[in-house]
Amino acid sequence: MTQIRLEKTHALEQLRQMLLIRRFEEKSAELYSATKIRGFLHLYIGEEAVAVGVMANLEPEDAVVATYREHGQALARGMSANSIMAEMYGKQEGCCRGRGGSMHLFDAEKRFYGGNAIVAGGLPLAVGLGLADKMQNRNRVTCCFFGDGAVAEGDFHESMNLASLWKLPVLFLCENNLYAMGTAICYHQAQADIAAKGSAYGMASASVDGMDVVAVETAAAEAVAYIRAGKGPYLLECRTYRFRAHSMFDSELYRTKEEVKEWKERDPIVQHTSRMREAGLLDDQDIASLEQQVAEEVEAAVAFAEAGTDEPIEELTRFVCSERRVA
Amino acid sequence: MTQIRLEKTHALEQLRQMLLIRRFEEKSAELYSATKIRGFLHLYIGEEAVAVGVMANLEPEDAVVATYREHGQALARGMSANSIMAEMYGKQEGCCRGRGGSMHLFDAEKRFYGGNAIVAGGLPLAVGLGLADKMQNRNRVTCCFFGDGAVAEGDFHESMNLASLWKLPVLFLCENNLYAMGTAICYHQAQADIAAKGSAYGMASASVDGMDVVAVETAAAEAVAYIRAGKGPYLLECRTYRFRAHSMFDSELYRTKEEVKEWKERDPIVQHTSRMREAGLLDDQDIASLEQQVAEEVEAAVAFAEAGTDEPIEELTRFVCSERRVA
Amino acid sequence: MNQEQGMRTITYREAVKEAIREAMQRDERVFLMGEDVAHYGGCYAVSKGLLAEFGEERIRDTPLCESGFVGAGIGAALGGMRPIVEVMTVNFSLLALDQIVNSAATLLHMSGGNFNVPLVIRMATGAGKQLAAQHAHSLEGWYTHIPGIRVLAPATVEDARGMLWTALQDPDPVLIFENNTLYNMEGALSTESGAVDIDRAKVLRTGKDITIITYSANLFKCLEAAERLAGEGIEAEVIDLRSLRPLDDAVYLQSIKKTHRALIVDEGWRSGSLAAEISARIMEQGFYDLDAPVERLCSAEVPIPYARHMEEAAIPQAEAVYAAVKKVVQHG
Amino acid sequence: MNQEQGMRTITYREAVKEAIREAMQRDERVFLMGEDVAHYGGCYAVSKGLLAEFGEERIRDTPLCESGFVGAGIGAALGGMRPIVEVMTVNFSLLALDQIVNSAATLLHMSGGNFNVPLVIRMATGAGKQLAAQHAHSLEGWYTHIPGIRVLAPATVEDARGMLWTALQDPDPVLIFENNTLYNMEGALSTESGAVDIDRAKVLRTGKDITIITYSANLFKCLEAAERLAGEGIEAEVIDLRSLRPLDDAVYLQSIKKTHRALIVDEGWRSGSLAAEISARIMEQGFYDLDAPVERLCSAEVPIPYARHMEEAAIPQAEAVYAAVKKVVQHG
Ligand SMILES: Cc1ncc(C[n+]2csc(CCOP(=O)(O)OP(=O)(O)O)c2C)c(N)n1
Ligand SMILES: Cc1ncc(C[n+]2csc(CCOP(=O)(O)OP(=O)(O)O)c2C)c(N)n1
Ligand SMILES: [Mg+2]
Ligand SMILES: [Mg+2]
Repeated sequence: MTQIRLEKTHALEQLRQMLLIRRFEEKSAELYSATKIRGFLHLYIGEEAVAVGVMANLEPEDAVVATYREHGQALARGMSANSIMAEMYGKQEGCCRGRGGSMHLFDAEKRFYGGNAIVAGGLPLAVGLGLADKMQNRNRVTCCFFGDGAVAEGDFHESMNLASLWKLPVLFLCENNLYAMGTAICYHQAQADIAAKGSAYGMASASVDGMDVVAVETAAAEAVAYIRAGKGPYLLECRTYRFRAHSMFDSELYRTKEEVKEWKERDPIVQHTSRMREAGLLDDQDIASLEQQVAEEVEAAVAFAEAGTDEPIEELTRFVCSERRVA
Repeated sequence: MTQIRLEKTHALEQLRQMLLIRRFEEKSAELYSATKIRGFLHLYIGEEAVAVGVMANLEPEDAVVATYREHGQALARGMSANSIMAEMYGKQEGCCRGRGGSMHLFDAEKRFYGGNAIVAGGLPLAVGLGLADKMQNRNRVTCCFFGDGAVAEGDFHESMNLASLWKLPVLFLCENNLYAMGTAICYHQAQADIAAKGSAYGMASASVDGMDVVAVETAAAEAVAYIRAGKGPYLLECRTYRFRAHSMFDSELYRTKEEVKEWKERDPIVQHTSRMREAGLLDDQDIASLEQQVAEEVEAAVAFAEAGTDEPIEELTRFVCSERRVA
Repeated sequence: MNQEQGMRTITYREAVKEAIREAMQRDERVFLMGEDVAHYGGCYAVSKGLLAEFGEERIRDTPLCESGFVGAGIGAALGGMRPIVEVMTVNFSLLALDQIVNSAATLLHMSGGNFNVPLVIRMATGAGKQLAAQHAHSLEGWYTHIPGIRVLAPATVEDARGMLWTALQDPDPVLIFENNTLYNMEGALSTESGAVDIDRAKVLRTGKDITIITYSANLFKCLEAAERLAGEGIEAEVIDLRSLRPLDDAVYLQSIKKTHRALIVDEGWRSGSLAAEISARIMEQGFYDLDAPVERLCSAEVPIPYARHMEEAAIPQAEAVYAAVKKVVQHG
Repeated sequence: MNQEQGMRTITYREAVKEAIREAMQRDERVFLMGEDVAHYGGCYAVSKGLLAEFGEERIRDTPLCESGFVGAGIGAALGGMRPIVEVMTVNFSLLALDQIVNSAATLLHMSGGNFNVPLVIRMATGAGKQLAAQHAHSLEGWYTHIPGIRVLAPATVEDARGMLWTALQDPDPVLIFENNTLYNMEGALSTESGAVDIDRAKVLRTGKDITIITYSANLFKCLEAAERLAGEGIEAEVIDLRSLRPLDDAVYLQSIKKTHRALIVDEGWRSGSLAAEISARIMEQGFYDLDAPVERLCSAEVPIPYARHMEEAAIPQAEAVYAAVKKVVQHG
C-alpha cells in the first residue's frame, strides 16, 4: 500500500484544489442564474475529494476521460479556470472556443479527453486510449470517470470486458453518488455493489470513501501502481454524494432533505480541514490565505470570460473536418 | 430438485426430438449444397440436447426467443418441420412466407419470437415479454436463447440488469459452445465462467452439461420452477459444442480436428441412446422405428417445400405495415 | 382564440401530459417507461405528477440502458402491452437504434406477418437551448428513411394532445418527436380535444405565391416569416407536415400547383435531410408545376455548438426563412 | 484489359486485403480490429492469412461488442494509432452508431479543434446473397447525413485497392462501404496501383442522352443497362460517385448540362435516400439544364426479404435501370 502523504505542502494543495472547485462552481451557479452561463450545468459540489484524490496520482503523460459533470475533473487535472469559465460563457477564448460549454471541456495539452454527455460513452474511448498505449509500449494510465448510472449501460460492460481481456492500462473510476439523475441506485442496479462487478470481468477492484480525499488518493495510488505494473485495468468505486441538484432544472423530488443533510456532514472539504487542523498542519491564517487565493482565481476567470470575444459566425463550420489531409 | 424423468415414453420422445433435429439439419446441409437453401445456414448439430432438454419444461403459453441457429429450438418447440423447410426454400408456405429464411423462424401460435440474427438482440425482447407477463399477472416464462458470444454484447448486460431489477419471469439460456463464430471464448471473455456472471446482477444461475439431455432437462426444470415461483429471472449456462462449421462458409481455421473429435465422443444422441439401452428402455427395433419416423418427417418436409409456391412479387411490401389501424 | 367558447390555454408540456394521462386511464395495457420519468418527473417535466397518480409499475423508471429498455418496450408490445417509451433526447436514441431498426421496424415483415409491434416511442429533439453537440440534434428526418415505422412531429398543442392516442391505436411502431423548445409554448385547445388524425398534412396559412413546407418548431418561424412577407405583398402558404413518415404528398403537391414555388424548412442537417426527400418528390411529381427550383432551408452541417450565437446561426431562423422566400420568389 | 502491359487480374476481396497488408507494412500505427478478423480469417475472408503475417496484436479479434470496439477504435485513434475497424455488416453498425455519430464525427468540432479522430471503419453492405432483413441493408447513404465523417464506396478493384491508404491519411473518420456481392468480382489492376484520390466522382462511360449517377455494385448494373441502351441508340453517361460524403457535385452537374436528363440509381430505400439528396441538389443547381424531371431508382421500402425472387425484386436491377432510362428519355 502506497503511503499516505499527509505532509503539509501536499495536504494544503489538495485542500486548495477542492476549495477551488467548490468556489468555482458556486460562482458558476450564480452566473447561471444571471444567464451568463446556459445549457446544462452539472455541479460537482460535494464530490471534490474524488477528482482531487485521483488526479494526484496521474502524470502529465497519462490521459483523462471525463463526464459531463467534469468541472472538478478538469480543474483537478490542471486545466485553467480561465479557459473553463470562458468556455461556459461560450467565448472564443474557452477551451473549446465556445463550441462545447459546461458538458464538453477538452484540453489536448493536458490529455483531457472530454467532457462526454453520452452517459458511459467515454468508456470505450478510454479502452482505445489504453490500447494505443499498450500497443506503443508506453507506460501510461488512462483514467476514465463515470457515474453509478453509467454502470447500467452496455458500454460499461463492453468496455470492462475489452480492457480486462486485453490487460489494458485503464483506471475505471466510478463516482457512485447513489443517483443517476433522479433515479436512486436501488431503481437502476439489480445488484448495487459496484466494485463487486469487477469479478464478472476478472478485473481487480476496490471501493473507497469518496468523501475523504486522503482515502481516495491512497486507493487510487494502489490502483495506479497496479496498472503501471502492467497487471491490467482496475475498477475503483468512490462512494460519494452530490450536494446540489442534478442540473439547474432539477426540483429534487427523489431524495429527502435529511439525506442531503446527513451527507453534508461528511463534506470533504470540512473533513480534510479538520484533519489537517488536528494534525497541526493548518491554521486560520492558512485557510484565509487559501480562500483568498482561490477567490482571486475565480474572479480572474470571470473577468477573463467577461472580456472574451465571440467566435465569428464565419467560423461556424470550422472544425467539422480537419483542415489538412496528411495525418 | 425436480425429478429426472427417465421413463420410457418421455426418454424416447426426447431421443426422437434430438434425432429429428439431427436428420433435419443433415438434410438441410445437403440441400444447401444443392442450392435449394441459400443465405446463411447455421447448424445446431451437436447441441440438440440443449433445446430438447429445455423445451420439455415449457408450457404452450410460455414464450421462446431464439437465435439465428434456431432450427433445433424451433423443432423442439413444436414448430412443424414442413413450415421450417418451406421457409428455407423461400416459399409462401414457410413459417414467414419466405421472408425470413433459416435465421428468422417465427410462429405466433407457438409463441416463438424468432429467429434473431442480431447477436444478443433478442435479450431485451425477452425482458419485455417477461415484463408484459408480470404486469398482466400471468404466470408464464419467457425462455431466451443466446450464445457465449452474445455475452460480450451490451444488450446482455442491460437485459440481465433489467430482468433482475424488475424480477421478471425470464430464463436466460446460454448455449455456451466455446466459440463465437471463429473466436474462442478465451479471446472474447475476460472471465469465461458465464454462470458466474449472474452474481453481478444478483441473478440466480447455474451451469450444466449441455451434451446430456437429462441433465439439461433437470437443470432447466429447477430454473423454471424458480421462475414460476415468482423469484425472478434465472441464468442457465449449457456447456455444449457445435460439431459443424459456424455456417456454410467457414473453413474452421480456429479449432483443431482433435478438439472436434473429442467433443463428438460426447454426442448427445449417442449418450442418451446408450443410457436408455443400459436402462433397458431402448432396443434396436425402437431405434430403427424412430429413425424411420424421423426420416419420413424430414422427407415429407422436403416434399412440402418442393411443392411450395413463390409469394407473388406484388406481395413484396405486404407486412411492412399492418393492414389495419385499430390494435 | 382562447377567448372562444370551449377553448382553453395550455402548454405543450401539459398537453403531452394530458395525453399520457388519458391513455393510461383508457387502456390499462398502456404504461410509460424511460429514464427518470417517475421519481424525477421526466427530464422535461412532462410526466411530473403521474407517478403519484399511477404508481411505479405503470410510470416506470428505467436504468440508463437505451437499447435495453427500448428493446423491452418492443417485447412488452409483443406481449400484449401498449408501452409508451420515452427516450430523453434523440441523440441518445442512437444507442437504441439497432432495436428500433433491426427489431421494431423489421419484425412484422421478417416474420411474414406473425408479429406486429404496437409500440410508441417519444423523444425530445432539436436545438435552441444551448445543449450542444450531444443533446441538440434533429434526427427525426433521418428516421423517416426506415420502412416499418411511422414518424410524427406534433407542432401544435392540439397535436401534442391528440397524436398520442392515435399512435397508440396503431398496430406498428410510432415515433413521436417533441421539439424541446415547444414544451413551454402555450396554445389554445378545445375543451373537447381528443385524438387527431395522423395521416394528413395541414395548411396552416393559405397563400398564392409560394408554398412553405415545414414541421414542428420551425412551423412558428415560418408563420412569423409569412406574416412579415405578407406585409410586403408576398402571400406564403404554410404547410405543417405533421406526419414525417409516411409523408402526405398530396397536400404540398396540390399547393404547388397553385403557387408554383416551394421552400422546405427543416432543422435536420441539409445533406440527406427530409427536405431533400420532399424536394426530390416535387421533382418527380410536380416538376412541370414549378416556376423556380425548390429551395431548402436546413441546419448547417455542423454538430450543434454551445454558444448561443453559433447555435442560432446553425439552425433555421425566421429571418432566414424570409430571405429564402425572397430568393425563390425573385427567381425565374 | 488484363492482357495489357503491367496489368493483372485480381478479385475485389484480394484488392482489399492487399490494401490492408500494404497499410500495415507502411505504417506501424495501423492495425485491423473487428469480429473474427484474425483466427477466423474475416467473415468475408478479406483478412484471411493476415494473422500469420502480422500477429494477434495487429490483426485483432474482438468480442461481439460493436459499440465497445468501434469506440475503442476512436480512442486508439486519439491515442496516436491508425486503426482500421471492421464491422461485419452495416446492419450491425447500428449498435455502434452512438459512438460513430456522437463521438467520432463530433469530437473535433465539439472540442474546438482539440482532438481529431483518424479512424477508418470498413463495413460490408448490400443485398444479393439472400441474407435477409438483418444482414442485407444498404445504409451507406444514410450515413452521409452525418457531418464530420467521410463516406466512401469503392466499386472497382482499383478503388478497393487504393482508397484505404488515402483514407488512412485522412485526419478524420472515414467509413468505407464494401458491397458484399463485389468480393468475388474480378477486375484488372495495374501492377503499379496504389493510393487513389477520394475526392472526385468519375465518368465511367460517356454519353449524351442521359446521366446515370450511381455507386458501388449498382455501377455494374448501370453499365450493363447502358450497353443495352446503346444498342437502341440511347447513349447514357454513367457516373461512379465513389465518395458519398462529401459529394462531388461538379461532375454530375457538368454532365447534366450536356445530357439534360438524369437517373440516380441507389440501393438504399427510396425515401430519404442519397438519391433524394442528389435529386435535390440537381433541383437547386441544375434546374434550368433539365429537359425532364430527374428520376430515382432505389430499393423498395421493405426490410430485405430472404427469398431470392423477392430479394431481387426489392433492389435495383439492370432491367429496371433500362426501363427507368427509357421513361426519362421519353419524357418532356
Ligand atoms: C446515453 C444517455 N442517456 C441519458 C442521458 C441523460 N442523463 C444525463 S446525466 C444522467 C444521469 C447519470 O447518472 P450518473 O452516471 O450516476 O452520473 P451523475 O450525474 O450522478 O454524476 C442522465 C440520465 C445522457 N446524457 N446520456
Ligand atoms: C450484432 C452482431 N454482430 C455480429 C454478428 C455476426 N455473427 C453472427 S453469429 C456470430 C457469433 C455468435 O456467437 P455465439 O453467440 O456464441 O453463438 P453461436 O454461433 O456459437 O451459436 C457472429 C459474430 C451478428 N449476427 N450480429
Ligand atoms: Mg450518479
Ligand atoms: Mg457460441
